[in-house]
Amino acid sequence: MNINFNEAELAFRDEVRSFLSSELPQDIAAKVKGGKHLSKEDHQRWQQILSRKGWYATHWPVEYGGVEWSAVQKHIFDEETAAFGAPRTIPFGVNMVAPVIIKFGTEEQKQHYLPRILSGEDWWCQGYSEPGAGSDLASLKTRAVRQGDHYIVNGQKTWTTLGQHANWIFCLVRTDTQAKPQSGISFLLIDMQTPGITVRPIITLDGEHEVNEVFFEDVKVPVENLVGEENKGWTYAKYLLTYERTGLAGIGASKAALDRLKEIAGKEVKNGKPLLQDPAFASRVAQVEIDLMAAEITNLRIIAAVEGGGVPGAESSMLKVKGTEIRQTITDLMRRAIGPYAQPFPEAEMELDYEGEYLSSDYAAPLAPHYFNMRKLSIFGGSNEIQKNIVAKMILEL
Amino acid sequence: MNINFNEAELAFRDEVRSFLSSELPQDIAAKVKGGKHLSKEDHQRWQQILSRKGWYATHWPVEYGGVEWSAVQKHIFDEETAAFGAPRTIPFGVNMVAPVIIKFGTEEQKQHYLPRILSGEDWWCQGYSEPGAGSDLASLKTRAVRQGDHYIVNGQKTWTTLGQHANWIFCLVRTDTQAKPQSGISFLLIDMQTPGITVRPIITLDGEHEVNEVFFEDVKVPVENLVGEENKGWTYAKYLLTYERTGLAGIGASKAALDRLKEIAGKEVKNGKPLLQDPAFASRVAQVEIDLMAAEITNLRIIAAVEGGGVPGAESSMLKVKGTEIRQTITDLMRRAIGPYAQPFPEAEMELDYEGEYLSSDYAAPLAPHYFNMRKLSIFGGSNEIQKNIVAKMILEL
Amino acid sequence: MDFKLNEEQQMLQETAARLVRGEYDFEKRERFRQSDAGFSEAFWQQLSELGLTTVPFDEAHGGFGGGAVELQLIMTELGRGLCLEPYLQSIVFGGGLINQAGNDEQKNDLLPQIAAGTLKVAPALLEPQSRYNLHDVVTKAESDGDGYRLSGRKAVVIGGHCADKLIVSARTSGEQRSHDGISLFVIDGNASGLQRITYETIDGLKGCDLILDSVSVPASALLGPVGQAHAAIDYQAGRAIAAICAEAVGAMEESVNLTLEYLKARKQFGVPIGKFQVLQHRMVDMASELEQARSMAVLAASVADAEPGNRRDSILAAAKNVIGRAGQYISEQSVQLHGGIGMTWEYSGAHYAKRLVMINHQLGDDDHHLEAFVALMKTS
Amino acid sequence: MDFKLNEEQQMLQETAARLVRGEYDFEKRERFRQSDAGFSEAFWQQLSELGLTTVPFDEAHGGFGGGAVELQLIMTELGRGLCLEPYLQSIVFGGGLINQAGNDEQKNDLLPQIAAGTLKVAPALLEPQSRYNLHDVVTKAESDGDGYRLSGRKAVVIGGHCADKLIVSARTSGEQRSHDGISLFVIDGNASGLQRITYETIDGLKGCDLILDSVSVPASALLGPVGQAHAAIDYQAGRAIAAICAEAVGAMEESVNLTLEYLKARKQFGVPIGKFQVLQHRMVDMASELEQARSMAVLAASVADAEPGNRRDSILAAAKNVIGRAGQYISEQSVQLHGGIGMTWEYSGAHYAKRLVMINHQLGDDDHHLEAFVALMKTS
Repeated sequence: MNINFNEAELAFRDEVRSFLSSELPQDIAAKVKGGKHLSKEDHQRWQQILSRKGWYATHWPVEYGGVEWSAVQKHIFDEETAAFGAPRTIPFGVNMVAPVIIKFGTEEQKQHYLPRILSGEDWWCQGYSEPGAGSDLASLKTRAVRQGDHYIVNGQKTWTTLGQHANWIFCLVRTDTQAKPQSGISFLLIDMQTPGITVRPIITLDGEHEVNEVFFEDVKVPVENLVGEENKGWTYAKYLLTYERTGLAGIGASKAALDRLKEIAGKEVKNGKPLLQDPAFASRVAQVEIDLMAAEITNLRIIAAVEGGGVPGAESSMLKVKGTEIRQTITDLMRRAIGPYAQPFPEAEMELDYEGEYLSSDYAAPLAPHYFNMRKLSIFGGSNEIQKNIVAKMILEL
Repeated sequence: MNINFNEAELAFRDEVRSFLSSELPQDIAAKVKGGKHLSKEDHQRWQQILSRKGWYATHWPVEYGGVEWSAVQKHIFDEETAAFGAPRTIPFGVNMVAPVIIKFGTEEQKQHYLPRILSGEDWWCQGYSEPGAGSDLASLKTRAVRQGDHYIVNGQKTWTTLGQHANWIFCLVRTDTQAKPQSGISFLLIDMQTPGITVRPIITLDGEHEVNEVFFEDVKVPVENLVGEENKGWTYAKYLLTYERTGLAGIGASKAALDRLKEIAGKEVKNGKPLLQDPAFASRVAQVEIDLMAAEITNLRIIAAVEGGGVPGAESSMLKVKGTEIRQTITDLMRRAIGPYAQPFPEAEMELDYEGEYLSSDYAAPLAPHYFNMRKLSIFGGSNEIQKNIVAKMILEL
Repeated sequence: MDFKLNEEQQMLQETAARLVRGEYDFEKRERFRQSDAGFSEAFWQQLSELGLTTVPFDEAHGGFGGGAVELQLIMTELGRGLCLEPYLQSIVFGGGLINQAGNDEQKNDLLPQIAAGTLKVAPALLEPQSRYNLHDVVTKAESDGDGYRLSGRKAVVIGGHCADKLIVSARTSGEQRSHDGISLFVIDGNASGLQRITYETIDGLKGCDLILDSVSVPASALLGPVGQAHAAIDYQAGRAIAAICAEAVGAMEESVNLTLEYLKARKQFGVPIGKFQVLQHRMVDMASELEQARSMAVLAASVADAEPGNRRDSILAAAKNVIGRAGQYISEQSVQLHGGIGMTWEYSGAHYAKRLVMINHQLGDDDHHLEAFVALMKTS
Repeated sequence: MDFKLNEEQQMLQETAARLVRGEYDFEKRERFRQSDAGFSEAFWQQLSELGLTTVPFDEAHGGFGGGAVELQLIMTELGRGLCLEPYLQSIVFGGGLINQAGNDEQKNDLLPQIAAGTLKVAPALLEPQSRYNLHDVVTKAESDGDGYRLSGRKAVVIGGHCADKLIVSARTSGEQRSHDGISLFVIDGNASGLQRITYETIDGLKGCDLILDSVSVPASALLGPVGQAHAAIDYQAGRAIAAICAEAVGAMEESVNLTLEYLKARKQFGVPIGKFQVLQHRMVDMASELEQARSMAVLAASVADAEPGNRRDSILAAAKNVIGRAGQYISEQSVQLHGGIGMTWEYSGAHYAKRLVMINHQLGDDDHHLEAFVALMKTS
């Protein structure tokens, strides 16, 4: 047992670090660290840098343009990109639809879609949730009716993250209304330019436009856009659910956020001294740092188990809950750190190109909105209550 | 609106205080405050003092020897007795079986039992819980079969508090096995001296003998010991459940315990200074003091509502949860306060007549056992989970 | 001991409740918020016409002669409506400062106008470095002939954007965090050298930072004895704390109700989600925190007008601590129990969630007040 | 990065596990507890026969040459069995002090006996006023001819009741809480002037306070350089912390398992109580705290033998903080989920509950270690 990185792992970390030092655009890193808005172009610019290096599709087999990294290497890559302030990878194309296509798609689908994901030509979004089906996906209602060579799709999807940037959407649709709820669902790839699709922004409580509603009205989708077999979509969705589980806890992001918190609390002043020297505030920071330390080791233990051939199971659910609680605590402390200045909402300061004077400091403006935004962590991607249900059932067998 | 006590209430408080100053035996108060063992005789001595004053049966109608106090007066009495270190009233006779007898009993039963409760001649205990029926009383199994002028009782009761001192027990027994679970239950008064009854101590994790198992083997109980109608016991038990609800939160006891905590933390030393001046410990004490302050006002609001003719409903359940959490937090802090000395378990120091040297201080020995003992607060009398079920159903209508 | 309202109080509560119910639904609030003023002048006028703006003032100053309990009733209704008007700043806190510290001339001049709603004032007491500490003051007021010249910056003046006059604390002597040497000045909103940096707040209010660049004021602008303003600031901050606690309770009640309704209406896995025990117990915990908050709002109101001293200070600190924690808990859980919908701008519940957290950033958060409570606690 | 045990470690773990499983059920533990020694001499001998007592010592001293990971494996199994033997005190902490601070003669004399289990030692470092602060020492050691004379009181010496020798810290110079001036002495249990006040602990262990009334010891009793013992005490306390963390994890695993089994077996309202969602989630929270604790026990073991310094100190403080909190949470919830039965002496679960809380009172509780972590945290 040696829980430190071995030499090969350390060498890989150095390689990642030197790549990030030289290739990660400074302007993008500054925005990420400052919690500022990222444009579609920022994301694409960084994606193309990664693609050129061959480090974009870290979860794909090599034959399709992926890299053969161990779980530990993936972990190191995630940690370091977070620490350097790289934009998070938007997962819908590269980490969600692609694995499904690779596993269940036709050769034509692979040939067509995968290169376009690698190149950044396609921006994918996810069409799972519906107004009446959040955690309970089995009750979804969007219908796809076969008519000759097409499906005719009608219905509505919601919480579609960054759907405003997307030109493709992968959807779970109901193709059999007679079957049991989970059996009549299919997995469909839909071009967002198809007539009948409308994207409507959802503005969240922090004033952000990050999620959308997507409406389908008699949308014609070629049958060749079906992935795998009709009515087997639930199986593919479940595959994806286990597939995307490592990294759910966001340990790397939390570590970066904790550093930021300490930086801020070192600059903020209380009674003439840095807030970070206030015993009560320092204790709260220390407690979350300790909890994060433990969660990081738990994450490494899960990764090591995957490395050893295991499949990350419901342990990830447990860690997802803990990880999101930690992240939310950090955002709570950041908001608290700036005291009365948590109230002002100078939206301009959050923009890409803000060059004016800052109301109080260059870091204050995004902190309260960010705190509210991060409430989503315990809701989306399977709420923490659902995660606990999973653990109770799968691990504890209750 | 004036949330302070009015003049009459203040005068009553003074009367109570002066009574307690002169009549509460000092040796008993010292034991209560020090968390030492109380003997049966201690309880009885204090009860008789109260009885002589006419202040024992505070929940009874005057005609049976009670006093006509308002809800506020009862509250003041509870607060003051707790503050002075009077033993808590053992409720099973005076506050549990007596109200049922008064409400549903025959004239003979009233004439026979009530005076004996007032005088202290009878010590009652409660026979509700069974090994298979804790929170789920409806599933109780102790059987009473009518044979001529008697019931023959067979079965087992458990968690019988201070049953070792009792000469009478009131029981819920099943008299109809065919009926729906709640409909076949009767309310029976049983003389503990009857052949066939065995009391077996249950030692709790703190080493205390406070609760017992009571076994019934062909115990003959005269039919005149039935209260009210056969198979209506569930109704009477429910009546009692609403009846005994004020004071469940133990605010007065928590206030006394908080004073004690501050006294102890003022004496304990950390790095050469009183522990109570340690910012972290002081904050924890302050937080529970604040929560207690709020709970006290909530209690007063409920009392005022009762005063105004309302019935304390599920609000008491909510306050019971909060009140027990507060009390448990206080006992946690007391245990923490004494640091490494929480470990030694010098049982002799907890005895009535200990006159030896104390290992560390005269207050340390009972604190850890007390902490463990107080875990019962969130379990007995309807676990906190059950209380929340009640609130969800009764108030929130979920 | 009596928690009941008298007839007058009941009428006052009903008046406020009816007005808010009638004039302040969520869509209207969004319109008010987006207006230049950031609130409804018409609603402000109705508050005035119904006499609600006169409540805390003496009859001599055109007031109703009410106390903290009356303010509590009004603030709770304003909280329930998430109202945007600067009632707390102008009527409670600003008016209170003038009433306590002002001389007869100032009171006779200003209070009737404030009570009538025709003059709005806002206290400008915080500074960029002060956090919630009201005696951490570096803004300077230097004697200048008959008057004073003020320079410095005041931070996060909620309602300051629309105030006709600002009540500014400035140091006339003493060290940065000394209680002594702080003075109050009533400054015209359009005084020369005074700049307002106006902004919205995340919870939809408006406010500003004030930059004072050698702002000259006459001696008559001084409110109360020179260098001795701390007592009035501290006392009136206490009244404002009691009032904002009541506002928070109104917002919490609405937030709890919205969440409860949602649990009953929203179905998942074929049943209302309120059938899931974990969500039921969470809802019970929210209701329980609300009860604690209610109790502390009542207690705070009962001491807000009392003699200054340890007991009043302790209770007000305790109240704001409980309200801060309860507000954040209810806010977070209301969002969590709603799921995604609870995070959308177009859903009113999200705005209650934001207001409840932001109330913790006004007049001191729960950490600040826990520390204050500890400082007042007998520790030996 | 590799969390797997090597073959030797697996065998060690299996040996310890098999021994505890075979020799230590709850009824036996109760018998051992009630014996005079308060533990099983026979079991102690088996630990020795199987070489488990030799694990941390060098081969030169009759040891196995194992490190913190090996100790972790053994301590976890001892924790799982709620074992009462003074392994932590004699083998880990006491032996460690001698190994680090002792001269060759002392090591050659004492370590082989300790490793063989034939000599038991116990560190006596705390004092009535010290709480968990190991450098708060007022017990005095004064030069007395060739040797020293010790007077004072050492507090809560777990395992001290049966120790053949006690390793006592005493002040040879310096102020009460100075790091400098603390010396260690190896004192015979039957030294004249040494009195042991023996007691059981609430969780079933035994220990004593030591009263030293002019206890004379020769110069050879001094362990390490005079006045410089703090470093060794601090370092070895760290090793003991890593070991007790592992013990706690064993006890937590058992406590969680017992509770889970109970939830599946116990029926109420006609169904196993484990079907109630609130109890399911509580159980998940317990399992989750256990995972955090496991992780920190692993991390603590990985640094326990490392160079002294900030990183080691921080991690060990963090580990004990997590274990303290997780232990209390699991203890309290296991009692709560069991209901009444969880509070009875005759149920083994109650004793796990007590041990878990009391581990927080050994070697510093979570508050103590949070403070220690803060002190080590870069705050500017």
